[in-house]
Amino acid sequence: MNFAFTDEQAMIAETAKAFFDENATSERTRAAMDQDGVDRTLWQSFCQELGLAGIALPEAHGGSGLGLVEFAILAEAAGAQVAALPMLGSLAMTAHAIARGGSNEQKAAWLPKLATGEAIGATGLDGRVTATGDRLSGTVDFVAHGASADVFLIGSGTDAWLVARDATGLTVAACTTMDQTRPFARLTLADTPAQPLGDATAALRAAQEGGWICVAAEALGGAQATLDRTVGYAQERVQFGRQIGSFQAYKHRLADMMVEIEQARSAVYWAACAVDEGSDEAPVALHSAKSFAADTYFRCAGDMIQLHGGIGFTWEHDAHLFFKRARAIQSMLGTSAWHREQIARLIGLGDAA
Amino acid sequence: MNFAFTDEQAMIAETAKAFFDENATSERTRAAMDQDGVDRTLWQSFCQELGLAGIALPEAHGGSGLGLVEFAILAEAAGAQVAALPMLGSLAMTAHAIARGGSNEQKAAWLPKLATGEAIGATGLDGRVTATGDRLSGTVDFVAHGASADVFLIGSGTDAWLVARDATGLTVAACTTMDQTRPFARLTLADTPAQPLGDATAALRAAQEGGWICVAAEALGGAQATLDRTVGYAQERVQFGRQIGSFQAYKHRLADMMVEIEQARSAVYWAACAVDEGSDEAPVALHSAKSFAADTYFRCAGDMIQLHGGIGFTWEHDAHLFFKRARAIQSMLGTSAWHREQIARLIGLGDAA
Amino acid sequence: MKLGFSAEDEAFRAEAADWLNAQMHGEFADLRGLTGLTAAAERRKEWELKLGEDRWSVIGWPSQWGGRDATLAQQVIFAEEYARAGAPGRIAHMGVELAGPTILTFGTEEQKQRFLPGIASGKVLWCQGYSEPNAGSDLANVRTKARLDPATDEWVVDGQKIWTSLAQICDWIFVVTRSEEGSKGPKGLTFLLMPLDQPGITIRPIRQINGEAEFNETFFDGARTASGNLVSTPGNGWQVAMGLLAFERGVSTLGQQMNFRNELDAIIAAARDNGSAHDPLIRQRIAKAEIGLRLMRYGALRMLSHTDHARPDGAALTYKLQWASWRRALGELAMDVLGQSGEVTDGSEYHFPILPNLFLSARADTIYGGTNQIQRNIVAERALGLPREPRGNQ
Amino acid sequence: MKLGFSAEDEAFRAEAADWLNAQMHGEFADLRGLTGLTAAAERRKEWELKLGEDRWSVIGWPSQWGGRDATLAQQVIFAEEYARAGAPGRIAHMGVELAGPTILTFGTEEQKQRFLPGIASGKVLWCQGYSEPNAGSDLANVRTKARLDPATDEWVVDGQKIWTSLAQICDWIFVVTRSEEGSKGPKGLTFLLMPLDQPGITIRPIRQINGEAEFNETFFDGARTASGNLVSTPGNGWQVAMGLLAFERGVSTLGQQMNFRNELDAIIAAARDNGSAHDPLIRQRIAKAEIGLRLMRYGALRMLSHTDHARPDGAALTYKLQWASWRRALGELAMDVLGQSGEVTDGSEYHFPILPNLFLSARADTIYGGTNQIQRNIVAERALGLPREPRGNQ
Repeated sequence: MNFAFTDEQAMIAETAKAFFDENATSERTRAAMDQDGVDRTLWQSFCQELGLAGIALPEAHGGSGLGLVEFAILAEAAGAQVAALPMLGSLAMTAHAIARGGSNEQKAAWLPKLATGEAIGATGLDGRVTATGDRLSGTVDFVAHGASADVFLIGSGTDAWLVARDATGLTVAACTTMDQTRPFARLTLADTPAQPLGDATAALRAAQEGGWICVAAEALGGAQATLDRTVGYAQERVQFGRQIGSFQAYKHRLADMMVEIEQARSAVYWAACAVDEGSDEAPVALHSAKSFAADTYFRCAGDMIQLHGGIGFTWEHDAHLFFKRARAIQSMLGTSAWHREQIARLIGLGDAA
Repeated sequence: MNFAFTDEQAMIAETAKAFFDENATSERTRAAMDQDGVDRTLWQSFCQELGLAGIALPEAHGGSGLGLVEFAILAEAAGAQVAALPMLGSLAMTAHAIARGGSNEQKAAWLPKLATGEAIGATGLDGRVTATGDRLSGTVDFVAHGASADVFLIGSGTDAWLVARDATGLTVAACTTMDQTRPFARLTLADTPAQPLGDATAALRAAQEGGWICVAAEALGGAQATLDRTVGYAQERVQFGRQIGSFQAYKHRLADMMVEIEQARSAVYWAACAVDEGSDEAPVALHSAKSFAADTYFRCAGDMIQLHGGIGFTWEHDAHLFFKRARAIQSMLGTSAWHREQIARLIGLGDAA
Repeated sequence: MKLGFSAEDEAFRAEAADWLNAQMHGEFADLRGLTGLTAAAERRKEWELKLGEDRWSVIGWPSQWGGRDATLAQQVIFAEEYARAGAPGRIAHMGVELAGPTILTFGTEEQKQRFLPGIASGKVLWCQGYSEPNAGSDLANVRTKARLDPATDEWVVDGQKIWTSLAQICDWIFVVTRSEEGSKGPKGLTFLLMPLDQPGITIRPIRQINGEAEFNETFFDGARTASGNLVSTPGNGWQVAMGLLAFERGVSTLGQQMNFRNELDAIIAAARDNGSAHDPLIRQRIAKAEIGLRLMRYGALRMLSHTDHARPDGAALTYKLQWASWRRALGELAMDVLGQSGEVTDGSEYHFPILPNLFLSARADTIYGGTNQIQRNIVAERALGLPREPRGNQ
Repeated sequence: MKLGFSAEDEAFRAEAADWLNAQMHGEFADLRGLTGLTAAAERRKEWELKLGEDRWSVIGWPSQWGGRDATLAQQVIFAEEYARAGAPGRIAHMGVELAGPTILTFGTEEQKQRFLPGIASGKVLWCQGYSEPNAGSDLANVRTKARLDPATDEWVVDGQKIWTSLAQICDWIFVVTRSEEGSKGPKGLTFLLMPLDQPGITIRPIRQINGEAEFNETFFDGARTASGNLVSTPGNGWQVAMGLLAFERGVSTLGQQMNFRNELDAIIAAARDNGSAHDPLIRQRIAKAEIGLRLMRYGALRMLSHTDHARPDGAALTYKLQWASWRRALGELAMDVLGQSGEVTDGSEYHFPILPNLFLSARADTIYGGTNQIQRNIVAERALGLPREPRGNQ
């Protein structure tokens, strides 16, 4: 029992932080926002030069064979910069699902490409699709970075398929999305060829777990960044003849942010660790992490706007990037209320009335 | 349209405030808390010398024929001192119900006595009783000031009865109650003679309306008192070499209390006025007033404890009297969540899932 | 205490409603239900002219200046009917509600004759120059300088204002300037009326987080106005500005609330549409929003029922905090009702419909016109008498 | 990063659980499930002696002083098993967790030999003299005076402490005093160990809003202690007190959390009993409480996993705020689950069962040991590096 990073984990954290701080600049992120929300140069560097994209994928398929703790470290660092990258759809969900529930062919076909960034994956788990043999028809909404993807993991009920971007009958419509760093797409499938996952249950569970951990860790990183940046502003900005950080109401709000963020930190790494260790606590931990970290991020990003005053609600300032990412994380992959309802069941409260 | 007190109403407010401030002292209230929670001397003065108990009762039966606005003014002033009086059970609910739904005999028998304080009434609307002819059997819980009452208004479903204290088969058990200024009693009825109200529907509606307005107005008065007393303390108490009221976090909390209290004030008088004028808005107004004022009071009373520091959670200090009264108001006559649920229905949201 | 309206009032209501509905289903049907303040500027200017023409623009003003001497009840009624008819948010707001009453109160007879007809007729639109980049919520920290040029008998203004709402379509601006060199705090401020269309003034829109640009930066570089456009006396600008703040708490709050009503109704409709109206958690939050909105209305009526509402009691000081926090929570509720659908919009422009736009734009409510933090200081100090926040270097 | 326990740890768990269960179903069965700290004082003293006798009292201490040199994992396990067995809250807490570690860190060899065996054996109970009526949360404002009497070589103490938990049943007290006349703030403070049973000390219980009297006022009127009972040096009391605060964030937090677990479990049981477990609003709040409690546990494990937890990083400073606010919300949840039933109690004494008592007693949590306001200052200043709150007259 030791709830601190190993030396290796600490090193990964340091590397990732340095990489995103240097490269995932506001300027580059905004350039990506005007396109499809993917900073492709950044993604290539991350996957190939840094070689960290496959960190939680099996070594046999181009990964490093580490776990969700290490993956969370990366997502936290990327989230701190609101980096415009397909980390969620491509790695946390699609690749993770294939690694855990794909056939050997599927693994061999996709994992090395996803790990190198040669291909981008995207996932939609709330598909309203019907299958006729190996062909799908229907729609899938809110597919994050869907317009940038080469392969889709589609879930519908307890079934899961892979669909290639160039499959016949597939239409991908990009949506103008509030969080421009991770725009949604709507997929329309008309008798589109699809490959069922080898073990759909394992794949879907892996996609959920990976997705929850990814956005919770992003939220943690983002929330910490809103605090750090606001503390910096509080020390610089002078109003009423004083540093604004000397006003007690301002200080207390920052302290409250920190109280929440430290809990979110415990939640994220508890959940990642519990999944990696196969602990019985994993389900409660995952629901805790997703709901708590998302709510913390939203609150902190809102506070960042408030505590920056007028400049905080301008397009020019970065506060809205955090704010919109936070909102998107809150509503995707199950709302906070839904996750808490799952916990209510898990701890024996029975059904809701 | 004029949402300000008339001169007469302002005069009543002034009189009531002066009366309760002078007479409903902490010392006398604490003496009553050690007994049955009724300061009988105070009640006699209020009913007879001041002659205000019948303010909202019909002139034909010893009242002044005014309305709930005037009654709310009294309840607000009494609430500001957490006065140990049966204003809720005896006047707001029992007398009001008899005045609106009683037969002429019932009115003549009870209203003059209730208005003079010669008799005390108490009400229990959640009775679990069954009627056989004019006899009741069962139990009624949480009857405020029940152990001090001479007559009971008992509601069960859509039926309502009056039961005299000395009726055969009636047992009244006083309960040790968190709010000692308004202890509960449990009534047990065994084939106990009871008089059905002439118009049970009107009586029950009147009891509810009167009860909601009474506790909402008490809550308003109580909340304002917690603010006033805490502001006073903030100006006197010195810590870290400064008046504690000069600390911004402290100031802001007091400001937030005031924001809530001013809304509660609008709510209470809107509701009282809407009932008096027979407005269509009355139901939404009543549910708003009860839930908002109760929540405001609880929050403010909790803040009073917090902002007084250590002394605030001692028995010796009055903060807990407000706090416990606030809690009791929150849970009686429908919780805040229940009242909001009624509003959800009233504004067209249909049924809850 | 009486909430109902008299028969006379109800007759006024019928008259107002008839006129408004005729416009909103006739000549100005294209403006019905329009939200925000930036769309269809030219048509809205025509609407302001129409209001002026039929004497519905400034009904609370004296009839001498184009008003109707409307009672409080009538003003309440007009605000309600205006919104009920779906009439659009008024781009003449700053003139009608702020500049006009300020001139009525503090202006000379000459200024009244010069400026009030333009406001009442809808021909001249005004905006407000208060905030500055380094003053933020702190009006006493204004640095924009004004000096009287004896050669031309004009005030010359240099500096920068920010958050000047709608400056891009307005004709005149009222500005608070510092006219005494070296003065600090509320002393040495001067209140000037200035034409916007002149070489010394440059307006740059500020894009907000919702993608819209209602606000502007306004730069003054040797901008000029005649000496007769000084309100009150040099150095007395703080008093004028404070008086003007009181007008902000007038009947216009009811108009604002009617917009809130539309937003809440849109949420209720969305919740019924997508079934979230049955979710007990959503029901609680909608009920809370409903309660909050009603209490805002009755709070405003209380405020207005006290005759001297230009010198507000403490309760009036709580209003900004109340509505700003309410609307911010409403925006979050809107998004939770909409779910992920609220995060996408049709077309390729970054422009969101009423509810997501509410969510984003509401983040400004708790900041502009004095942040919630400043408002809490004001309530604590002025209404509750607590010690003032110490300034640093003064 | 690893959350699971080793096989060796699990063996330790079995040993501890066996011993605890044997006690709680044998000799000390009457103490099983006891809540609060004031009931059954004499029996609890016997329980402390038993813990000492079987060397389970101070397992984290060096074996030389009666401990077991237990690893962090073992201490975590013991805290869990202690609560799981229903063993009662420890009245020796202040000695075991605070006085002992302070003496181990700052004490002389002589003091260790004099005091540690009494603590480890459960024979000597300690309480804490920090707060004063006019110091409140502000330790630097201590006014209780100490002076060395050369005639007897004793420290003589005059003044008053407040909120001295359990003083009525304790043997010794550690007090922070002001020993340099005219000194202010953290300078000139001196940390003394004093026997309670002496003519110069009077203890008066303070009744709290829940009707209980866990806390006391303690009056010092020429109270005396030998000069050898000074910890560290005269004037160095602030440093000792700050070091001691760090011990409060040690493994004992896990024991405290196990009590929270019992309270939350009681709420869950009540909600299942009365059907409110099916209410979606209650479910959300119980789930939030559950999340909060688990995050407290993992927060504590993070804190403890960093080797030098006596010098905590910023995160450790957030813990008091976290648990105090959590428990206050838990109390409100408890009452909402119970409904009006929670407001009445059996018998004629003003004494409430676990959940209503939680509701009332939790109001003290956000106050004693530094109010939430003070805690936020600490987090903002020490963890985030924001400017210090100015003092008035210093």
